[in-house]
Amino acid sequence: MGQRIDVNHENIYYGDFLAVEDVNINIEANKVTAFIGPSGCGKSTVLRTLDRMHELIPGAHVEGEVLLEGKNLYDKDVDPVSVRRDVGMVFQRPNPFPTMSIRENVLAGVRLNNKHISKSDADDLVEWALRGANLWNEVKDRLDNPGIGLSGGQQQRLCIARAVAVHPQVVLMDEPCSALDPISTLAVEDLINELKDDYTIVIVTHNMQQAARIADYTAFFNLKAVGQPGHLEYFADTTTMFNNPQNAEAERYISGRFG
Amino acid sequence: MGQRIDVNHENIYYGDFLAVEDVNINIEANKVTAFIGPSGCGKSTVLRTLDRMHELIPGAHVEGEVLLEGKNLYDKDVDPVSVRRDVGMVFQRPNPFPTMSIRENVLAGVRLNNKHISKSDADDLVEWALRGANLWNEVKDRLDNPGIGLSGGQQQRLCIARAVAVHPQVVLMDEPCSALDPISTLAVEDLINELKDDYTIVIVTHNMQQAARIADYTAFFNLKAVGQPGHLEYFADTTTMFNNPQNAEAERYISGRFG
Amino acid sequence: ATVAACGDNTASTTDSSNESTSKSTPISGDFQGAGATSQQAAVEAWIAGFQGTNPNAKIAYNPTGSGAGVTTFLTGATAWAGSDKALSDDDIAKSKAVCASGQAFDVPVYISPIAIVFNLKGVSDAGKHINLDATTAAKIFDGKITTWNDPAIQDQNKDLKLPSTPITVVHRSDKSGTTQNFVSYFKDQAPDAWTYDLSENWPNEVGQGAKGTSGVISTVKQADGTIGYADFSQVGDLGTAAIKVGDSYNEISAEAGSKVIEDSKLDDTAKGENRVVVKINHATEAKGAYPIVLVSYDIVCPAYKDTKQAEFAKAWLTYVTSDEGQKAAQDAAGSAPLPSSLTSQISKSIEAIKTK
Amino acid sequence: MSSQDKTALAPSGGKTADKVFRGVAYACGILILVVLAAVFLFLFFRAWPLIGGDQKANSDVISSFTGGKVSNFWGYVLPLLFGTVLISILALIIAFFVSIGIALFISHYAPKKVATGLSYVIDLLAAIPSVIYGLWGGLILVPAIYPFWNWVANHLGWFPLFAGPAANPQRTVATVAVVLAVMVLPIITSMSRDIFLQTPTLQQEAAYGLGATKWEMIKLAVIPFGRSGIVSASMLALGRALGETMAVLMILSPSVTGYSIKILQASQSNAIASNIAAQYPEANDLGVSVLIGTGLILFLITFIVNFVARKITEKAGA
Amino acid sequence: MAEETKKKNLDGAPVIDFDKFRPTRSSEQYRKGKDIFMSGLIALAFVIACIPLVSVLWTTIVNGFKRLNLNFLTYNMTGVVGGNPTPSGGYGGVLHAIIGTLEITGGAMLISIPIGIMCAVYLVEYAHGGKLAMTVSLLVDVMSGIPSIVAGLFAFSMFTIVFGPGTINGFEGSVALSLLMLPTVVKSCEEMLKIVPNDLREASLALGVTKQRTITKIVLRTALPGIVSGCILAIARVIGETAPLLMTAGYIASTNFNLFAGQMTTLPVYVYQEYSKLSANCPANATAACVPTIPMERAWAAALVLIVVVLVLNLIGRLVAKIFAVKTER
Ligand SMILES: Nc1ncnc2c1ncn2[C@@H]1O[C@H](COP(=O)(O)OP(=O)(O)OP(=O)(O)O)[C@@H](O)[C@H]1O
Ligand SMILES: Nc1ncnc2c1ncn2[C@@H]1O[C@H](COP(=O)(O)OP(=O)(O)OP(=O)(O)O)[C@@H](O)[C@H]1O
Ligand SMILES: [Mg+2]
Ligand SMILES: [Mg+2]
Ligand SMILES: O=P([O-])([O-])[O-]
Repeated sequence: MGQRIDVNHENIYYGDFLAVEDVNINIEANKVTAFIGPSGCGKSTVLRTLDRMHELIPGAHVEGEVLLEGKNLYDKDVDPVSVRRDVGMVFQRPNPFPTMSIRENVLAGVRLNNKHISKSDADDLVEWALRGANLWNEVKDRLDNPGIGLSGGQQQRLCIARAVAVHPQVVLMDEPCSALDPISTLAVEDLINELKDDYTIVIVTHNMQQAARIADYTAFFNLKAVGQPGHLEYFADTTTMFNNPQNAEAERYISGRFG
Repeated sequence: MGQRIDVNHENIYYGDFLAVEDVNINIEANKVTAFIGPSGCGKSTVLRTLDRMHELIPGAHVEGEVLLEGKNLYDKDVDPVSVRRDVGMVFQRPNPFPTMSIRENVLAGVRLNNKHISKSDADDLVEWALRGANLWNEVKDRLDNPGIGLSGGQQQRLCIARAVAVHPQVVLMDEPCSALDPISTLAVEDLINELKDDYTIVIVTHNMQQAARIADYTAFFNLKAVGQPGHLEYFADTTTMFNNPQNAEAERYISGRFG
Repeated sequence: ATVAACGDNTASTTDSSNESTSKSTPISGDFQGAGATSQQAAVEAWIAGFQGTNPNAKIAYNPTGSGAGVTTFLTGATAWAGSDKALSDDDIAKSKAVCASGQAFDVPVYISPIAIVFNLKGVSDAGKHINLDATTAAKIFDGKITTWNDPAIQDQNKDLKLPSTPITVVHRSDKSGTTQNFVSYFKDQAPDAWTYDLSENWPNEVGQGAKGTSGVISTVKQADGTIGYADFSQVGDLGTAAIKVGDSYNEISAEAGSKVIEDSKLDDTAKGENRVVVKINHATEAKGAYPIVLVSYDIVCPAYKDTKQAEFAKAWLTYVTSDEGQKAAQDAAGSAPLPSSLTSQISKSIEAIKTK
Repeated sequence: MSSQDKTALAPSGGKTADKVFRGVAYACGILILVVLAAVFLFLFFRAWPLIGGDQKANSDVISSFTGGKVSNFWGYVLPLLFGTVLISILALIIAFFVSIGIALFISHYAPKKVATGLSYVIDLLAAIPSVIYGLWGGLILVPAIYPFWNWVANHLGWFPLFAGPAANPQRTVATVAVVLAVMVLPIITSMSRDIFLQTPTLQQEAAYGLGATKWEMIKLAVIPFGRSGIVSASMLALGRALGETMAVLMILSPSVTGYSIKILQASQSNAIASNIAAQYPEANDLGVSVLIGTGLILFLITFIVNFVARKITEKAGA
Repeated sequence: MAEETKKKNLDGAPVIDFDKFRPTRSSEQYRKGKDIFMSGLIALAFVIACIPLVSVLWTTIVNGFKRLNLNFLTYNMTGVVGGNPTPSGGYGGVLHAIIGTLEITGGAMLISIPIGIMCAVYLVEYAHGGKLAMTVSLLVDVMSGIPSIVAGLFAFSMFTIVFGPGTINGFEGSVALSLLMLPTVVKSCEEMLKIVPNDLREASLALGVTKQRTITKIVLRTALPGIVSGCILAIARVIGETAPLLMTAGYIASTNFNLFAGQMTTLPVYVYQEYSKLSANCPANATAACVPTIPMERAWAAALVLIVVVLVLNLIGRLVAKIFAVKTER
């Protein structure tokens, strides 16, 4: 079962720069929640605070709470490492480990906890994850080739396979399909649909059709002006968001739809 | 006026690997031609041979002809540098020059070629290019800040501004919008529409709606199987391609449309 | 017209009077020498003294080592060479190509006693000497005697209470004239205990080697029970050995070193005109003589292609071997003065340098 | 917009500059070959009397170097070579792990300000001349380290490398190796730090995103990325250790000849470079030839070491 | 349609029991422990390394300060006899050695940095791993192993042959040092050029910029801070060389400004020579101003000066690197 996330009064800073202001959002378990909004409004920034990945950027810090199934991720006794194990992430740009084979890339996360998994378990897991990312047929004959030998689209699918292979509770995706072709995108969207039976999914996308297609809820972020902090403008279930938004900005943004 | 490109019997190799086979295509002057097709089919590869950028990859080579207004780009006496001055390129990943400010990035093409332009001409050029890329309002107050300080979407728009600032005859774009939000994408599409009055545009896109919206002609590349060379499956004007394709593969690909 | 050179300490500081030996016309120009490190401190004093009367002479001495000094001299790049050993026949032959006429010759300019230094708790730090005869010393340096309270040592030092501390021999690790002069004493005086060929390299693997006199001294200082050998001027507060000469044990001093040279003959195997090569009489029984000494030579040509060089060489040697020069060296380097028995020989050779 | 009236594919300016630049670059590449050939030929030419000269004179000279123990060239040079390699490898082993640790400390553990300060200190230390390390090693470290080595000799003496009794003063291979390790440490550290800092953020995020701890992230992303850099830094360091002259000269109590791995005892080993420095000033012409012959051997050994290292790097890269 | 694809997608995929891969308490404990342990080790490595490094610096500073004063910096060693003071009240100085060090190292820089950078440019930008390039870069590795003393012999013999026997001057030292510097410059520049993202080259070339301008204005410019620090490392590698300079540049007590004629003393050679003197003689009748330990004191003071010179060079390098740094902050 996936877990729910509640974000309360979250402010996010890069050093002194307040990048995102007062975010309050309830992300339902076993649903897909999409973040949309113009470039620079802080979608990626908010997403990264959900598994404390922003902490890797020197100076970045958060005020407020992020509750994962009621437990604040930012409590003193919480280990960011275990947060990130439960909350997986797929990035905008494909980032396979360059020295590893395709197979090793998929297994990288699992190996952290299980040094010695049997060859057959490993084989099964690799196949399962790669099929899920619609990559199996393309790479099954060259699992031992390096991961970076693949084309961009293939690489991104490999990264998705790698993320789901550790079977997290929540999966965060930052524009996972922006480097994918339609067929791969379709496969990934199907995978997302399938995964939500077990996990909670949060996805940043520029593609509103994609949001409309796969998300149960949609959060629209906005930005008053450049240099101003971004904020959560409007949050609603996807049907409402796209058919009958109760927010003028959101309506304006969505009606300019074309992608 | 833009110039036309004719590709005749082009085979493209990476070392011994035949990546793309026997491409024949006529790209009309002052039109937008879109390349679509599944990941790995060779769209980027073909695109890069149109301004000899593939030559930067050791071992990559081309057989066949690419005629720019009748003159073969691969003739012995042709300097790849002048080819690239006439045929501009925008890449998939934003790549502003990290040592340069926003302003210098836009002027890079002019300045690096050792052309001297007056400050006011330069200012005009910067404004014109940045407006065209829908970035002017966001950056006009910080033109002297470094280009890589911008968000991903802003960076890509800066790169587009940089490419058009040298006034090429042909502009090649490899998924230029894949990192852009809808509003920026719209602005870029408008820019493309505007540019085609003067230039020939070739664009690789994963987004079929985008192709349908902006392209006059569409080329569908395909790939029989992984490891096999890609090839140009079907080339038609965009209306035909999307409404009444005369090719089964293309139809199958396009009817799976969803993006 | 001389421009005050950058950073020079005004050279005319030697308190010596200017009336002596030097010629009426002062020497001027650039002159270079190279060779033995042992002479370095003395040469510094000589340069300062020489420039006192010849302020326009710029002299540089590069203490590269005797071998390199001679090699350089034989290329004609230097006016003179300093060397801890006399020229070989081969070198003499080669010198014909460099000298305007005749062949190079060597004269002794610097005599320095070589001390046996040691560091032993309760002895050296109490300022006491030990007495050694040639055979015992040779055995110590050959690793045959390994503790300080060995009867062979104890018997000669009845008034000292020697501990059982193991002896650590410290010797030069580089090729060295000091080494050769040191072991030649053993070879002459304790041939049974010291069977090695004469060489500038330390011949056995006993104890520890250290680079240069400075290396030997600092190594000896670093541990209890060490014994080594070094130029007298570098001894500092380390203990030194008194050496058995005849029936008495003579302590080291500059004058004691001079005495053995006084009691030595010229080496008649040294073939070539004008050469003054000392065959050290290690077997001397002269009263108060200290027999382990190093004799270092200056090597010059009897005629130079450039007369300026010849004038310089002549003036230089004249000054260096004069009482004044020897006194300067004694002050600066603690060396022993040239005995009067040699001076007439030396002046005769110097006179042979043609300056016309 | 201004009208475009340039002709297609007009020959571009700067073509000559392009050609000249390219030519200069090629020339500089080839110059490396020329210089190296010149060095090699010179060494060979100067060492020639060893092969083509009077063999009797050769063995006399070598005998004079070794007090008559050895009179042929190989008998002279091979123990030297053994000592050189022994010292350098010990130094590299000591320095390697410590350096990587410091590099990681700077790149991934220390707060940014501390890291900047530290890198600065490390860069500075890389520049401390060997003669100062020689002074420090010979005068400060040798007496200071004796109790430690003595302890090692007493407790680990069963291990052949540490066979006692520990020499006092400790002018031994072990002490020299420590000094050389200190000397090469900044080289490895600063090069690997630079590489570690270049690890793409994307790779590091990928590892963290999978729930890796910091150390696991380093193993997954930083080390693989930096591997070839680490190897080449180590080679640079090994090269420096193999060729180090002054520090060894000023600290080590050398042997005349012979092989030994007793690193805590004095006069057991000698190194080629410091031996040249010790013997050169007093050597005659033929003696210099012998010494240059040993230099040639050192040259060849660095060639082999670097060649092997290259192959390792290439394999890792593939 | 979607249903179909979905089925096809995981069709035949093995069923995975993910509980098997769940982290157990002990494995988590182990990993956490290992992380802490490794952090500890890394910090320890740092501490261990600090001991000798601090000791070297401390020793040099403490011993060096004793004689480091203006007099020491503004006089050379002419007219210094034994442990006696000079007329200016000092005990000789290092002015000539500072000048020699700067000139000789400067000469070596002028030779090796342009060649080194161009060689790196050749290797990274032009050669594309061809046979010649492989050989060149292999030989650069080999060259970095040339013992400094052999470099000295090489320069010595070259000058002997070209300019006649016994030639000794500062430039000869520069040549020897440049041989040692060159591989360091090439290797560090090569690393730095390799790190410049290919994206940037493509972006520039696609603007119709010639390769030469792309390299000089984009690639070298982007890599500049790295190149500067690489060159500083290379200078640092040679500024302290002693052995090769003993035979090529020689040793002289007076100041020589002419790099191309006459012997020149450098700081490391000065340190070594003073160390070799160890102590000066003070005859029995000497005044109290005669200091027998003066040579070692001068050696330490000169060592400190050498470190300070290096420090200043470093500062300059850093400043340059900072001015040209790739600005990443907004
Ligand atoms: N590492 C950083 N340091 C400082 N500021 C940053 C950093 N990353 C992002 N920002 C700033 O924070 C704000 C939000 O950026 P963010 O990347 O979250 O936007 P986004 O909505 O994901 O945009 P895009 O759609 O372009 O990815 C922007 O103003 C951006 O410039
Ligand atoms: N540098 C390269 N070296 C070797 N093979 C390459 C290289 N770049 C691409 N290829 C191969 O050439 C084929 C075509 O790749 P290309 O990148 O042109 O596809 P694409 O259609 O642009 O894919 P995408 O939509 O993922 O960008 C693929 O099989 C790819 O693996
Ligand atoms: Mg984003
Ligand atoms: Mg592509
Ligand atoms: O003067 P030395 O030959 O003993 O160095």
